[in-house]
Amino acid sequence: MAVDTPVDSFDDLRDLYQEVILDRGRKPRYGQRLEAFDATAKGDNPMCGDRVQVWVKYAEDGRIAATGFDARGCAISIASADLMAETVQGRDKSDTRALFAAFREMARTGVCPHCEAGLADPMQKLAPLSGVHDYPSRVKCATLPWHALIAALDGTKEASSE
Amino acid sequence: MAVDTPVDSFDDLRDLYQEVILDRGRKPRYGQRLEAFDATAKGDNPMCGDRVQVWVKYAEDGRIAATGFDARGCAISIASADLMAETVQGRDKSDTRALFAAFREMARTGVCPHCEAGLADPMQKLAPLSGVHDYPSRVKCATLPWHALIAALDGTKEASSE
Amino acid sequence: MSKPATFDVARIRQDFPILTQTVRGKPLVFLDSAASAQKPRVVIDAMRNAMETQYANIHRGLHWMSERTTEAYEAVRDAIAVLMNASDRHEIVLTQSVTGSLNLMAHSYGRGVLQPGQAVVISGMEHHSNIVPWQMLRDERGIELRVAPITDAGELDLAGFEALFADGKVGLVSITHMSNVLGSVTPAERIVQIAHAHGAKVLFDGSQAVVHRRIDVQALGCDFYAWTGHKLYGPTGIGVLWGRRELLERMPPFLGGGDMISSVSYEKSTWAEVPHKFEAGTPPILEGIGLKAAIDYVQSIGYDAIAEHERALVDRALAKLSAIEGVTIIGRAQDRGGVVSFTLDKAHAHDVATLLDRQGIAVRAGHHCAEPLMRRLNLDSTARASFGIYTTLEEIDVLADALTRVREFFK
Amino acid sequence: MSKPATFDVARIRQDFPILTQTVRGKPLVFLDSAASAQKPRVVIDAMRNAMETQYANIHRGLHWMSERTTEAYEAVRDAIAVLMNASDRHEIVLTQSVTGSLNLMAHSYGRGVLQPGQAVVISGMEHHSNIVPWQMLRDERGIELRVAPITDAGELDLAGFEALFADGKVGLVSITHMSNVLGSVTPAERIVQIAHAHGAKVLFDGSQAVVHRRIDVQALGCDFYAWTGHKLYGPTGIGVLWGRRELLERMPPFLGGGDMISSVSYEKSTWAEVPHKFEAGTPPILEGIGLKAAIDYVQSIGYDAIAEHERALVDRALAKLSAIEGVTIIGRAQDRGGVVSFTLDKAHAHDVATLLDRQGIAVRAGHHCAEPLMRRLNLDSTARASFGIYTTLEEIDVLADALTRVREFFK
Ligand SMILES: Cc1ncc(COP(=O)(O)O)c(C=O)c1O
Ligand SMILES: Cc1ncc(COP(=O)(O)O)c(C=O)c1O
Repeated sequence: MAVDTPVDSFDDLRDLYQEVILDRGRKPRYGQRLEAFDATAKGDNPMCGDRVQVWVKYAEDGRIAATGFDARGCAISIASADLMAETVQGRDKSDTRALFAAFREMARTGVCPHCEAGLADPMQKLAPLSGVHDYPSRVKCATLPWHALIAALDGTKEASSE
Repeated sequence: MAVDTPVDSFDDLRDLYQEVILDRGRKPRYGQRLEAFDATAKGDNPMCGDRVQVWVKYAEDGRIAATGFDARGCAISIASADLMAETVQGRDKSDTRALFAAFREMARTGVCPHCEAGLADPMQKLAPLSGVHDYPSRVKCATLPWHALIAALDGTKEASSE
Repeated sequence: MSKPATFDVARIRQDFPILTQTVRGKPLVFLDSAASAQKPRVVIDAMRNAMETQYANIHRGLHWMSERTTEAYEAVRDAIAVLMNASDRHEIVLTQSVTGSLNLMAHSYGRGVLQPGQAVVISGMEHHSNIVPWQMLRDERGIELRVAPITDAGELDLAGFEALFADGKVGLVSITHMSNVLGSVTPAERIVQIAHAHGAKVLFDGSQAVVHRRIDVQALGCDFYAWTGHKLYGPTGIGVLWGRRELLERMPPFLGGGDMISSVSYEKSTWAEVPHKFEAGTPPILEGIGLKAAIDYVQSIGYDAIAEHERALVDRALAKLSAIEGVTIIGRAQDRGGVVSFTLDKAHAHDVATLLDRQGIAVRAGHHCAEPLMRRLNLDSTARASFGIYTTLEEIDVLADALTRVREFFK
Repeated sequence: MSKPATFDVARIRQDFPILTQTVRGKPLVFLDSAASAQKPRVVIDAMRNAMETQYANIHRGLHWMSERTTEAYEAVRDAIAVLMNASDRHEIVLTQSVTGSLNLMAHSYGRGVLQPGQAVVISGMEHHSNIVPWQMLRDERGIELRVAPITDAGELDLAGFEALFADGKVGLVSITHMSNVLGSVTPAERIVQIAHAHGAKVLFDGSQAVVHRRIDVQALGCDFYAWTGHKLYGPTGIGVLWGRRELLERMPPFLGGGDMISSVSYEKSTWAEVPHKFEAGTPPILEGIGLKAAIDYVQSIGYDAIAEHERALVDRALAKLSAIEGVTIIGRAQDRGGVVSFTLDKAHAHDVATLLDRQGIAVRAGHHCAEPLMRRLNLDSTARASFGIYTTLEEIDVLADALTRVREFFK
């Protein structure tokens, strides 16, 4: 029953679910609680039942040394949490906030014309998630782990999807 | 501004408000409380604020000897009360109920195909009110005094428009 | 009175398909807009179009139809926020009608925030929808109901109003911004000043006012403002309540159900953020889409033009009707909108309405859901002509001529 | 399975303009009718026609437009009475939605007739709209809330249900007639027998049931029955509550305002007769006119044909979906309507819904406003395909094929 094309019979499904999302959604690399951590927060999207907890460990200079998470939710939210954990490593709080702002714009609009040049690299990594902009109710799946992370950085205990 | 025609410049208004209605509405002949009465009841149409009280005096044989009323309302309701007082005179209770049933049908439909032949005379008198059938919300104005009369005959104190 | 170049009533009339109808063989002269306004084609088309091309239940759907319908529906919240100059779209609560909005206030603010022993102030010219919910609150919760007096001209008696606050018990003023019977516009800024000076919040019933003038809730300084969609050229089945966010957040929910919760368990449920906390069940989706189109339409004409046109209509109506023997105008407020009540000496208001209808003219007659006001005026009923953006000066003349005929007919 | 000669789904599909739409380049396969159904042309036309040719506010108007609109609106009450086999049109109360109907019951019957210390019974598979209002009643009035258990197959556990009545405290059962998640139809006659044997009244939430089978309230023997217009191919913004007249008459009004009063003075207001006592404010006029057209449309097709068509759809869906590796059907009730929930082993329901949407197929995913049921089933969410009279067997096949692709994609 699957359509038989030479290249990729799932081309039509891949505009949102790129390989990296499927992969990270299935086997996240950062999907665990940190043994030792400095901050943690939960995120909750009551509309769809997605839930995530994020743990953060800082380096001595205040930069993020490590991030781990535990998520219950769809592939998008888990992949997003995983890519987030990877891209925020080594960033300080204000850098991380700037990155979230850029990511959020991309998730909502599909592009990020105002992205600072300095963010080109991490944004490249996060780009596979840009397809959510076409599915407005899924945008929150992608941003929920970020809300939890920012809450952790702020010392707040809980975040809710916007 | 009034249209100038030789016959009646108010022809268009007269399909409902025939001369007899204007006349009875303005100067009802039975529009007073009876000095001596055997029964009385009030009628109330909360939707439009019409209110009426009816008094009845019976003859020795149980027929209606006299009817009087006090009404606050439109020309239709006052004219209807007045024509009612006139046509029920000399009728017994069951006659009066039959007349009301016939009148109500005429008020609602404009005709009374099922009217008993015996009612031809009083129905002729009440016929000027048949025009209300074209104005559904005014039907209650015409039937309200009858509801009050029937309530009085039944020994009930109050009637409400159906 | 000159009209702004942008206001062309003949062109506007073309936007309302119903206005070409005849009634009892005469062209329809619709002077009952204060009861409910007619709908422009853009509203009809927006609703039809939604049902034909883009419809599904909203908010929780992940599929295309649901996403698009959610966007189309939620756009009305933005349009309303702009219309009323609310600073935050989350302050716009959508209800079934203004009656729904006022009952929400009486339940949620009245039972949830006000305390027994406090008082609510209404005025002597309220619609039943702004009387009965407060009466029910009074009888159930021991919250006093006070009625601000009005003058014989039909204006709020400001001294009498202020006197009601002397004992410091008033927690809320719920008052009309424009009378649906007299046309009187109440002095909203003064009302707010007085109430706030005494620590009371202010809710306006703006069902009539929003049709006739620009509402700026921030400039008014009020706390809540409610109105109803079908009078602003929108569909039935949708009403609006604007409230300051911090007040809405303090209020408990009113109706329970889908969409207003954050999570539900048998032991305990938690509520969604405002405004959704107050919006239980499938919302008026098609109605929101229709109301959005109505607001866009009104905005495209502009309140300045609307107000100027109405002033001309009211001036003409007052002049023409007063000149007819036996006609008494009810309500002589200085500041007024497009509603004119009157009585005729020789005929009951119902007979007047029916005889005008016979000539194709739709006016309302009765107590206009304002019985206490009728009692204050020593009347059983009035006839009422009310105007919309599509009403013409010529229609006022037709009314005056027809009324003259009615008076002759009853002479 | 043979179809009655009168049921031609291809012809029916022509009555629904939206069904020719494409989504993301694919033909729309709309399998989300349980959330809200699409609208046939007769509904769209009835509403458009009212706005274009015959509209005014109703009940108190004496003029032609108002009289005709009143007739058109009130006709829906007769149509509903016939649809449900109610013996008296005055037993039909019109609300904003079934959520409005259930809240009316929780306020008016719950606070006005039930007494603290009594209990209300719901089931383990209710929609939030039939949970939250009773929770609010419980927390405010000390009326106990009891939950009847369901079996693993998703049927009402009748023994567990009956046990709840042992102490004689139950005053009201408010229970779904068909689950919006599992499709299970509850044994209504047995429920009524048991409840009545213990002196309790019964209210059915028939929002789903009325779409799928003929409801006869006299045969069921229940006391109240509620449903919502937009799921029966009608517009949003209108709901129904049927109740036995003597019970409705005992209940105090809920919302206060215009149209629900007999007379108003500041001291005391008196209420209109049922059903108007419960209908405050301008009613959903256009919505009533639309719902009337929807009911006529459903009646013209007939519930026998509808039920038979749906049985075929459900049978095919259960067979096809069960055959897909990794798919689990949630809910295996014997008696069921056109709603099928399922999960996929390798993918979250939201991902499933999005990937189906990508192929033009609209299904719902989530907790379906039934969180406690999800908890009972140990699930966070399901995907749900639900059917209307316009759903075809081919669309079920398209769903099955697409789901197979999704499963391969996630493998
Ligand atoms: C069983 C059931 N009850 C109640 C509701 C609530 O209906 P509405 O949102 O129209 O009030 C629904 C639908 O969402 C339902 O399926
Ligand atoms: C001033 C005022 N308040 C309230 C209402 C009630 O509006 P609705 O019937 O739409 O709830 C009306 C109109 O009837 C009104 O004019």
